[in-house]
Amino acid sequence: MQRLNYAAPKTVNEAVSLLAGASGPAKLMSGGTDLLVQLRSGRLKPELIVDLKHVPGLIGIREEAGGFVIGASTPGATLEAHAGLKAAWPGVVEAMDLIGSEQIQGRASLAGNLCNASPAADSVPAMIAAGAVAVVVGAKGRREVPVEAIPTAPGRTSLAKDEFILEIRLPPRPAHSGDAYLRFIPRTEMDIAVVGCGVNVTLDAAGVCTAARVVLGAVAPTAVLVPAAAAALIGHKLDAATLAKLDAAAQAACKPITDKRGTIEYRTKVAGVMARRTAAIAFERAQGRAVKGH
Amino acid sequence: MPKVVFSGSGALRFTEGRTELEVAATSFRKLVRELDARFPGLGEQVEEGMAVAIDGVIYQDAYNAPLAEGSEIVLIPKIGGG
Amino acid sequence: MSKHHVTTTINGEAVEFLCETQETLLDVLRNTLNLTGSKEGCASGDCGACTVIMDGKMVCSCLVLGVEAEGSSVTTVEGIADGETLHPVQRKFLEHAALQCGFCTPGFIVATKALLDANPNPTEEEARYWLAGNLCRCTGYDKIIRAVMDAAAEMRGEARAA
Amino acid sequence: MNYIVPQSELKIVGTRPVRPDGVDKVTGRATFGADMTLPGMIWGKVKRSPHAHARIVSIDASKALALPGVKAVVTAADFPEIANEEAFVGEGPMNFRDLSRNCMARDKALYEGHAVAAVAATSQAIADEAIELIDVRYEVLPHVIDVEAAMAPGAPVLHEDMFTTGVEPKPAKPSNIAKRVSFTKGDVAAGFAEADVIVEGRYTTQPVHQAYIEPHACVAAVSADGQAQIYSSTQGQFMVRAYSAKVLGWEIANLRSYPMEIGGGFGGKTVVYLEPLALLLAQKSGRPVKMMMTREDVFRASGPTSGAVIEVKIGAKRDGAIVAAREVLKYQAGAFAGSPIGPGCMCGLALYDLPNVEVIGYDVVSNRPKVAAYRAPGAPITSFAIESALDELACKLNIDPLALREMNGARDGTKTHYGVTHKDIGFLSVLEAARSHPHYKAPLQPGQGRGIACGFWFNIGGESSGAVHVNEDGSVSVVSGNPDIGGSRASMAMMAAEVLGVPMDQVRPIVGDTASIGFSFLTGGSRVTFATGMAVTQAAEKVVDQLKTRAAQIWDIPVDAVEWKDGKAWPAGLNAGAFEPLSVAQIALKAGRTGGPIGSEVSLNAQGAGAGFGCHICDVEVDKETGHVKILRYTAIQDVGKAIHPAYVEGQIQGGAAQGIGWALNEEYIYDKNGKLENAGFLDYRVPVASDLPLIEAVMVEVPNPRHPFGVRGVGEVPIVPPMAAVANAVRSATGLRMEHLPISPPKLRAAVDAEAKAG
Repeated sequence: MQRLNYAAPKTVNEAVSLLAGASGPAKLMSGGTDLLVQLRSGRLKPELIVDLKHVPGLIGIREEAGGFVIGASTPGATLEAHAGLKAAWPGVVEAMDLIGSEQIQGRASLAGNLCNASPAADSVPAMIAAGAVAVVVGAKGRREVPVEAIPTAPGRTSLAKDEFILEIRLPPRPAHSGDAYLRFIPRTEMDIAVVGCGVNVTLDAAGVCTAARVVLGAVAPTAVLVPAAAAALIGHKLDAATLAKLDAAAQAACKPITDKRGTIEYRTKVAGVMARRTAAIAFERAQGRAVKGH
Repeated sequence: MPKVVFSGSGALRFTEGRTELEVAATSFRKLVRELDARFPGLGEQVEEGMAVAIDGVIYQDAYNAPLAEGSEIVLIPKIGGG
Repeated sequence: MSKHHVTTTINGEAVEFLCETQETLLDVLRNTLNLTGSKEGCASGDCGACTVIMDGKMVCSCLVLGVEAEGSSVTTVEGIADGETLHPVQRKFLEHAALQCGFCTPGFIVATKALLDANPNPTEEEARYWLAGNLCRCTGYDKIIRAVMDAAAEMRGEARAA
Repeated sequence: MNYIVPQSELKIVGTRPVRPDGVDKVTGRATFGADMTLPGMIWGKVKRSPHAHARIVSIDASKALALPGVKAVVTAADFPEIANEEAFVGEGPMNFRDLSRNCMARDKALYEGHAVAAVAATSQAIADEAIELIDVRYEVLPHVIDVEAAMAPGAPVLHEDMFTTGVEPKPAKPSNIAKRVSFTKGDVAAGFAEADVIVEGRYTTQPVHQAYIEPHACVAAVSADGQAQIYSSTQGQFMVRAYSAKVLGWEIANLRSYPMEIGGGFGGKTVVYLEPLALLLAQKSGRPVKMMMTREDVFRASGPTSGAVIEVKIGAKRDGAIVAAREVLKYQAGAFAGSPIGPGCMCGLALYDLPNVEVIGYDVVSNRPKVAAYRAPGAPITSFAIESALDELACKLNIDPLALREMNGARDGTKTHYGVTHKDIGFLSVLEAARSHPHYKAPLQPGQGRGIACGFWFNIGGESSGAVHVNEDGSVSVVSGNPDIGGSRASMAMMAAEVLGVPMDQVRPIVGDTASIGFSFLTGGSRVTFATGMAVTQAAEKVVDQLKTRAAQIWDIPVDAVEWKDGKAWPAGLNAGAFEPLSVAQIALKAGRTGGPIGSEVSLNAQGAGAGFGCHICDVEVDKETGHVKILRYTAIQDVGKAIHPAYVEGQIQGGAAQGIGWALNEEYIYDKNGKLENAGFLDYRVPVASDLPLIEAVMVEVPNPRHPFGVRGVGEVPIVPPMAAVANAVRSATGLRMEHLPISPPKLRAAVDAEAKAG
């Protein structure tokens, strides 16, 4: 019987050399909330599990140069409990918080959610909207990659065999800006997103949008940044006409599939609905009003 | 005499279209034997797959249930439950 | 590579065990340590019947590897009562008839304790969302929520709420 | 003895004590099936068919058997071939050939997940590996999933020997229609001819799983002399014994079946799946064997209840009086015959006084897991259709939906379409309670809607045993033969304590194994508090008689001069006041000298279970953009007879309502084009979570059942009958859309919104 090995490296170098030296397939583990399910179902049959949680810096949140640096394996519950992060990037924190139950929040992490590379991952559209950057380390050293460049297809990432994400960096928050994430699920909790939407906007003093990023989840093989949706917002207040254009742009960007969680038609329509509702929250927040997200 | 009512296809497929029958029987067991004599196979059908309502009260097993003059006996499918 | 030798603390007691990599903490608790109070309802993190508190965080023990327990501190349902004295959450579940079959109950007890440790004064809505990862098929959650709210009130030192 | 009349004198019945098994359940000590361990125990696992329909060409287990640690492999070849006939083993009719073939596929695999082999090995990991090493060759056959597709000419036939019963002449060709049943009353054509208004609809429901949180589990041990023990999570230890013995061809006396704590069943644990396999593996390996289903196994290979197509036509006069009803029901049975089509044909219209009725039902097999009982089997499906159609009728007639039901509702003396005349029923009391409930009058906001729907279930009695023993110190043991699935130990102890006049905590109730108590039909059909309660009550009465006799001996007075009151023997009549009263403990102390141990066991076949009726009121808010339905408020009113432990009666009502809400909104089996189940897990088989539901108000209307000493009616089935239509009717009220197809999932509701907008 093939024995499954486990290692819990204590340094980045140790982790990298374990990955580089692995003779068979190796899997990285942060919270393990996706990995263990996949192991049990037999979908994944690695020979080695590398538990990253003991690598210094992988767990924890720090403020740096006006932005935030979040250790790759930091559990969602720790993000939720960080008042500063929550105030600056409520959309990202809420998106992370939507993943699974409180029990899952005790384990699941931003990097794990990203590297699982599910098109429906909740935190990913919010991170992309936020302009988050993943700091990747590997045998060739360290590189910084926009989050949207990590997942390449369902279950696939752009990371090399010897690479892993060390931390996620969120940029400094400009004035009059705000973010939000909403998803649609059939129940109130515990489901995978049928459609997810992250919106991050900056307004001028008059409330007119000067910069925007709109990202949809679960409507394509990976989360999609929708420049046309951002263009619908930029230069406008959030009036009915702008919302209609945003809705149309979001729908136009969808390339969903029909599966057990939703149909092509349904996902497309709801993408427009989610874009409107998420943008409304982001605009409110950008104007300094605290709004409950989900 | 007690009156037997055949309401569903479970019994009606044995009774050649009869929907009611008066039977001189003083207990349910006697009635089943009488029915089987009149309509071969119905007795077994009642025993294996049917419950009975006597004057509105449902019996799953009613060998000993007494039948009164004028009792109304209805044969229905056996009932289980969750 | 032989089995992993793990040293950990469970319900306040130092514990050592051996496990294979693929054995979950739930497998170890149930099959190796005979702590069968934590239940397997799904093995995928969807039902919460295996909920334990690990280093202060509530987790599904079916989604933790046994080997990860090295050096950690784990509280299971067996560790919630103080000896013979039931925890207020346990007592309120009994008083409110907040269980029928009782299979999901250990997970709910642990999750409720974690909730009230983190938030002693939850609204009904907060309690419902916190417990959304614990499935109960018998009760419709009504009596569970009443028990949770009443336990919270008692633990805050308030009079019986409902 | 009848305890109903002096209600005010009841001291324990009707109160809410802590359940006797409660502390073990909140501390994690309660022992469920999977918690059982025996010395030397090894692990069994099942190999399951990946195909929906396939001929099994060959099974080669040699590689698995060669794997170190593998102790036994079994396939259908190890089980006796059982004739295709219904046998009667005290549990009602059961086709044991089908049961055997459902436990282990023989010749053909009939659904994805159908067991084809099982192994026992020294570790779970080795057993898993061995499963992979068993080489099964299949010839994949065309499959059919949906009920009408399975009925269509030319559909792949599952069983070459299935000829539809109930049609004349007998069909010449086999089909997937196992039987046709029908009921008629009056002249339905004439009835429709008189109608001023007719509503018609075609409704569909999807199979839903009981979704108990505890997967099936058991431990089996077999001695070399053939004596065997089976420990399992089941609704009936006697059922496990009888069914396993039959499937294995063993003698019942050689099998002792122990009921473990059961983690929910709802009807789904009224048959065997793993037990015969575990017993055979234990016999072959010589080791105790534990088997557990995974959650995926539970969805693929156990339960669910039928999905169905129901066509309804109802005609009424302008004033609301219904003059005719016609219903055609097509129920999925799964891979073997036996959907709950009988109750389906009876229950939907049983609530109403109707002059002309025709109901036709079909029991249809297809390549799905064989259905198992699920709370009021068959009734929720038919009532979804009927109660939705009645709502349509009320809309068309512009009559209050409750008034329509009040006008046509069954009362004592109403003759149902299946012939039975209702007696001692409480439907009108339930409707009255609904009308006077504040919920029914509460204002609604725009976008919100309110629906009502009603439900009926017969409830059953049946064979039960109960024993009451007075222990040496005067404490009392109560033994019943029914697994406690929702608090029945509490109600057994309460009834015994009430009769004995002793405090509840002096009575310890347990569930006996098959060698410790007389035969008892399984826990199901809402029968235990009624039937087993009757056995326990009678046993307690006999114990009271014995206690009086013993007191008479101690005092040396005639027994008819002894009275039993407040848990004590009192000298009465001429002797009144002559002696100090004797407590149970004082009498027990002298039991040896007065004739030996005091105790009684009663076995009976309880008849005359009183039918139950419910009416649910549901408020919803609909998000028309996403199709999401939020349940805002829910009230469930039910005639419960007499509530022994009201908190657990409320719990049954609330739990049933919650399951029904899940059935209404999100639960369904989803198959891919190859007949494989796509949502075999709690992630995508979406049962309600705590945040999906409001508090569910349970209103107990107590119309006592005169055929039970305390007036008990079964309560567990009725509450799952009304919710689907209550929710659908509320959605109709909120949106104007009639949702005829369950579940009312967001994509379906949004599509309906769009279709209506398009139609203008």
